[in-house]
Amino acid sequence: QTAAPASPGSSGSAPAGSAEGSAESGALEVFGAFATQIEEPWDGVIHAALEKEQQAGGVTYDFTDDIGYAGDMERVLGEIAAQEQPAVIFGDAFGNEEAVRRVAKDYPDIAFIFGSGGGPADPNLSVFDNWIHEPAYLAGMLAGGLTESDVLGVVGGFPVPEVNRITNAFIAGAQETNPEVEVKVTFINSWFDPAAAKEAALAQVDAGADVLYAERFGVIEAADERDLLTIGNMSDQQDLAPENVITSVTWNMTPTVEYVIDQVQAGSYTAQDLKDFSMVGKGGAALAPINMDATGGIPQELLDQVTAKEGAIRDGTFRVDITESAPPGSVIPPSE
Amino acid sequence: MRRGEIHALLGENGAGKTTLMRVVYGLTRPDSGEIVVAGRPVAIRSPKDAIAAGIGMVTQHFSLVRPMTVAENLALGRGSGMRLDLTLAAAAATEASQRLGMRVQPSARVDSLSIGQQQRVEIVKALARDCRVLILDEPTAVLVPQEVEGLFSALRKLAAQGLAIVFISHKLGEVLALTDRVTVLRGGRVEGSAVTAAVDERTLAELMVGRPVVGQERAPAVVGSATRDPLLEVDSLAANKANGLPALRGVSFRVHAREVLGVAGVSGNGQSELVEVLSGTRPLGGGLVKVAGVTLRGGSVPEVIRAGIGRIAEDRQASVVGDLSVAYNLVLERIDDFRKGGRLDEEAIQRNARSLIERFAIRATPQAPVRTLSGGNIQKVLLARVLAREPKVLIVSQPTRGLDVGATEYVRSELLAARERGAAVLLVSEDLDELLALSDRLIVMYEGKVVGALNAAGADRGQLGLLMAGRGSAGAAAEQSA
Amino acid sequence: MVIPVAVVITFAFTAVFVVAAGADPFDAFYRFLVAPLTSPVTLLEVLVSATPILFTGAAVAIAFRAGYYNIGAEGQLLAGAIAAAGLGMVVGALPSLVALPIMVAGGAMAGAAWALLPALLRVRSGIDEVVTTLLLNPVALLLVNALLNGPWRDPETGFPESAPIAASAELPQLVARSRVHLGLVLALAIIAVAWFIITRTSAGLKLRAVGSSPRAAAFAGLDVNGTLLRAALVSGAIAGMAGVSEVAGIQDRLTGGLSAGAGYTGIVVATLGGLTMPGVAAAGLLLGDLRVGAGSAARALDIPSQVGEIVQATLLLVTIAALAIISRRRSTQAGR
Amino acid sequence: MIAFVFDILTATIRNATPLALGTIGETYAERSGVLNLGIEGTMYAGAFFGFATAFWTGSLELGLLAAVLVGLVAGGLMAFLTVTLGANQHVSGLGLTLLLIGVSEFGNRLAFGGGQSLRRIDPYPLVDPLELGGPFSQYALTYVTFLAFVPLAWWVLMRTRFGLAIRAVGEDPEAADAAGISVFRTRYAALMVGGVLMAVGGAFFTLAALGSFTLDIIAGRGWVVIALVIFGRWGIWRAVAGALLFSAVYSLQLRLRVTPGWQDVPFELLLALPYLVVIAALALSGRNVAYPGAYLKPYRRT
Ligand SMILES: Nc1ncnc2c1ncn2[C@@H]1O[C@H](COP(=O)(O)OP(=O)(O)OP(=O)(O)O)[C@@H](O)[C@H]1O
Ligand SMILES: Nc1ncnc2c1ncn2[C@@H]1O[C@H](COP(=O)(O)OP(=O)(O)OP(=O)(O)O)[C@@H](O)[C@H]1O
Ligand SMILES: [Mg+2]
Ligand SMILES: [Mg+2]
Repeated sequence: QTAAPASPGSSGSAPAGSAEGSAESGALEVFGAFATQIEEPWDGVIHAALEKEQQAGGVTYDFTDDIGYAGDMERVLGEIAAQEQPAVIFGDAFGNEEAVRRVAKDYPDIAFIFGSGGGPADPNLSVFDNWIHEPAYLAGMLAGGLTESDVLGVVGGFPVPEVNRITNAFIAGAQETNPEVEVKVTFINSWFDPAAAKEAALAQVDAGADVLYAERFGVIEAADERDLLTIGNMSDQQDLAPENVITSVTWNMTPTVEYVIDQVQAGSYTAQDLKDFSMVGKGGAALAPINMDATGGIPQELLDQVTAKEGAIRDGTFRVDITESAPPGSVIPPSE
Repeated sequence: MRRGEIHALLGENGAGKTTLMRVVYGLTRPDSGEIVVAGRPVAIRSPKDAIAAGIGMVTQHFSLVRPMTVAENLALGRGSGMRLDLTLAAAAATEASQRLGMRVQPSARVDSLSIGQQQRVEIVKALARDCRVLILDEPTAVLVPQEVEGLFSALRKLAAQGLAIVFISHKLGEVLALTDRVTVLRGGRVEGSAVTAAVDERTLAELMVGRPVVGQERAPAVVGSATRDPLLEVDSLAANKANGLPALRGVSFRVHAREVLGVAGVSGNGQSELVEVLSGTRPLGGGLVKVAGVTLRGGSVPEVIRAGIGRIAEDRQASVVGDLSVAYNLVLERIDDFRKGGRLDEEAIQRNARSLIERFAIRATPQAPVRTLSGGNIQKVLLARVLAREPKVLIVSQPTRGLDVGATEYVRSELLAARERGAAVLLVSEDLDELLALSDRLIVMYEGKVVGALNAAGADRGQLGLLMAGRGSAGAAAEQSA
Repeated sequence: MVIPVAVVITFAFTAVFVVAAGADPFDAFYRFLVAPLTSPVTLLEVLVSATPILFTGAAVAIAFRAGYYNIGAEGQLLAGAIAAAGLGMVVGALPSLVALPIMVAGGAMAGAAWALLPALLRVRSGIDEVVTTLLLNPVALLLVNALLNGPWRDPETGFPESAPIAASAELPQLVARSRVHLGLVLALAIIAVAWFIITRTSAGLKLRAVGSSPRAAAFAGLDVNGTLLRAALVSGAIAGMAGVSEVAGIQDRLTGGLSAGAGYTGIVVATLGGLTMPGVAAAGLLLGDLRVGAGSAARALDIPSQVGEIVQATLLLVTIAALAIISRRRSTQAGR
Repeated sequence: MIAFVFDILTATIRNATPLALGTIGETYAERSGVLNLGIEGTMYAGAFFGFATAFWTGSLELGLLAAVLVGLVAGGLMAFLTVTLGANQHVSGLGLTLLLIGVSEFGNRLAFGGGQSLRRIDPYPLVDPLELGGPFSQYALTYVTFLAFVPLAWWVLMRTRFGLAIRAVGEDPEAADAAGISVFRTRYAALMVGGVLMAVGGAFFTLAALGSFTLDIIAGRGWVVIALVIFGRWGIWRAVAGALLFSAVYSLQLRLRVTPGWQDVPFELLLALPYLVVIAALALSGRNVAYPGAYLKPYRRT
């Protein structure tokens, strides 16, 4: 609720984040500040993109993870800003929204790029989110077309907007290819706990589901065990069960990262909503290559339908609805 | 110690009897010295070594795992291989109990047994391991007279079989009756050793204490006290045991000012429950209790204390908070009297402690945690706590169990002094000598009823024994006068 | 005395991890333990970190002291947090001087209410409180989640957090440009009052008697069940205030992650402090120091955050071992 | 309906497996007089090191062996702290949990680089030796747990000299010592055996149920076990019955949540059911739990 601590010695020093500052040292300093450990898929995507950027050259990348939600974000972020003085800080603000905004305000010369449900804040806080509802819709189309029982299952962590909108998009996509389809949705109330996710998936299978959307770890394992089709999330997860994973709904932070770094290097950075860079149009979201070896194969007709829809999304002729309310445990097809 | 000898180890509380025997049994590490068994020095580092050397010990507070059966206790630390052979253990128990001449039930859980039976289990346990030396630490302190007789004959039998037995007791009469030789400890040193037949009670007592010992002086019973108003009236009292079965069935008696009423009986016949009801720790199952004319509702300690009852319970350890200081324990029953505004009046508490420590000759500082005190001093703390309030009625249970001669003498004199000051004293004890020495009148309890009442002066032990065993009747006159 | 020795031993044990992670162990330890105490900014942050565990440590110590094993401080904290958020959203019209006492009282009552069922089951029916208090912790968290996913979801972000509490319901900061808030004073005041009550009043003497020997206490006429009940409820109330402190002092709203196990850490604080109030204060500050140190050491040394956890855990174990050895030596010396 | 019941039964047995292993492990520890709050960490470390070993060696059996070793080390460490040093059991256990989770996560980071993609092995498959299907289709480890470990654990505890010694040192170490039992050695053994069972319970997740390791994989199940052991009053069968009860309600609520008609019930309430049912069962089953006599007390000869 108050200003972030600024270490006394640092306030007078030149902002390292300015374009000139980094030009001297040769590489732009980028920092990652993550609430969870980087093994968590969401922050893992951001981390992976930043690592890739470092390997490509041009930036140096360092990170701190597992900061948590219990009030440490403000201190840690403040220390990073004051002591490391990076040009850019990436991270996620969910659950730490105010803390991030307060620190960002205190260090106007550093670009803060944070995952957030709120808007950007001048002069330096930009926001992004994983807008992967479009590939989720396509995945739903596939699932709806492939199910034989007309029952699908989705297992998610918490009913937060990010998860709700991909779930709702998945349901909408499934309903497009299969008006009869029923979708079972279970939230396991945890970001991890793969054992719970697997059991939730098995409960859905017991209730008739035969294609599963794995928002969380654990679901693909259930599909593998019961030899059912499944759809991965966040990254391409086909290697986890090569015969069962049809495709994955993937998020890619590289477009966002590259755009921001270009701007900062050019000295033209401003606070903005980076939403578009996480969508299909700019390559920030995609359906992973469809696995033609998946058990039972995939009908060409269905493939064509999906490909056509993907094209429509790309050229803007089709917009996937964004619905952020939590879906119920069973979405039943509207009677008549 | 010789084969077939029963050897008494005597000494005041804290003389080191238990410590010495714990060293012999491997429970305490000696700083120096040597233990020789059958001519060979043995290194005893743990009870395992002692057992291997043929030493068995029955500790003061038994070493039995209470929630387990007798057979399981016997099997503990015995046998070989994986399997737990309880039938073998049961057979060993039966065999050893035959040697002892006393029955034990191998399948019974230890905590369902009486103290006397538990002691038998301890002895059987030692015998079943073929011990050649058997140490018994105050075995009679917890037994009723009949049980003591039984134990003695069993011990004589074992000695005849060639066992060497160490017998620790504070009761000089027992030592004289049972043992062949005596060793007296004082302050951790051997004060002397003698053939039992060559000494008498007085010499032993003086050897132990290091000074002459005097007996109790008791004022004669107040003539006609029975005609005065009684301080404690108990009418048709009923109460249940913890398991819901009746423990007291219509107990009636009165205790007057300046009177000690002794309650005799074999343990388990309702005396404990009687004491608990009168102490406020057990609900009244029926009947009437009046203190100085005021009727009690029962089942509440504060009510009982307010009515003017002072209580010395059988279980000393459960009456004090070991972690708290002597000073705090001395005010535990009336903490709220020692307040100054919102806070404890520490000064008054310390003052109270210092004066009581002096008056009752407690060997401790006010700050010492009570758990560091010896049994005798804990008993003095309890006496001080209760007597400081000058209660009208005193409920006392087994007041001298486990205490040495000096401490016993002291506690008894304090009880008599309370009587002199006009208190009514109800004394429950399993020690007949104590009952006869202190009481004006006696009642005998059997199966939750008062089966007899008699004047203590001139009471016949034989008759008492019969009454305690539930046979015979006595004292119609005394009963009426009560 | 204990702490320096424990530090040296911990150092020896954990140096291998620090070296494995590629850092200089001496530097690492300086940063873990000493560095947070060297600047005013981080020193204040130590106090911020210590605040919730000072509350829960005191709560647990009081209950344990009475012989009531309250393992449920976590759930009670969350109950207090719920109350604080609920009240904080409606007291906006009131001045702080009125609003804050309402918040604190409400949180304390909610914590006590969450502690009530196990306490009643214990004194009325002899049902073990360890099981009941422990199992109610996840239930409390589920209640928080149910509120945040349901009626209290922040309408603005849609994220499962409550709307912010009113400004007048926020605990004021104590030092300009730091996050130290009135909750710290409240925690220390409670520790002081608890110390006074336990050591200086008749109620405290009764509590100690009941805690160390319930049989003797009952024999002396003390109200054992009443004392247990009161201790359990006071413990719950103090843990509830920890929830108020975090909501009104740090988060300004109810969030699912606001505790980070402060209720469980309270057990460590209480036992490490020997169940005494000065001990609780010292242990709480030590753990606060470690938390701040671990957070910045990992980043400054560029080692994974888990190394910080390993060092913290080892230090804890070594300290408790050292305390055990010392108390044993003391008792054998006393015996001679 | 029959199918529904069978599904729940199948899931109940499956989900109860790690809980059952944990409860018998914890029962051994507590019967010997030591509350082992290190269980959550021991299960976690068993899950991680079991997985990592299986991943590197390609052998599930070696993975299991690694979990066994982890259990021995964790139990031994707990014993060193609480038995040899006599340190406070609450803090020792909680500290051990923190330490083992930290070491496992550090190992995970070092070994697998903290990437977002998961490593997976081929886990133990479901088996159905009697070919009866339904509830009989279970992991081999589940079969072994319920048909071998549980009865064996009961037999060892109640019918062998070792078990008698464990119960005796937990009930009355002085008496056990006087009977010639080494209290230290017995407690070490009980804690190490218990640690093995806990760690194998953790490895069940990575080696059988999932074939992969992720953070927070135990997710508080160790704490549930602590409650279940007391719920079971330190009896093997009763503790396992507690695990089955918890698991049955857990499996039931997962199915209710995707049953049409139940969507109006907040799912958080259904998630809370297993905890509430255990509390209710305890409240109904009666009073006055008799803790092992030497619970939480270190032993020293005086
Ligand atoms: N572990 C110990 N630490 C300190 N002092 C001890 C310890 N054990 C015994 N003592 C002390 O040693 C002395 C001898 O105690 P011991 O128990 O052997 O006496 P005792 O002769 O058996 O007395 P009693 O007749 O009361 O049983 C006592 O003063 C006692 O307080
Ligand atoms: N193989 C078995 N299958 C089913 N029941 C058994 C088996 N072996 C023993 N039992 C019974 O199960 C009952 C419960 O055993 P349990 O493990 O709960 O005892 P316990 O609780 O450990 O013992 P205690 O009551 O001393 O604590 C015992 O009475 C025993 O007779
Ligand atoms: Mg003694
Ligand atoms: Mg003695």
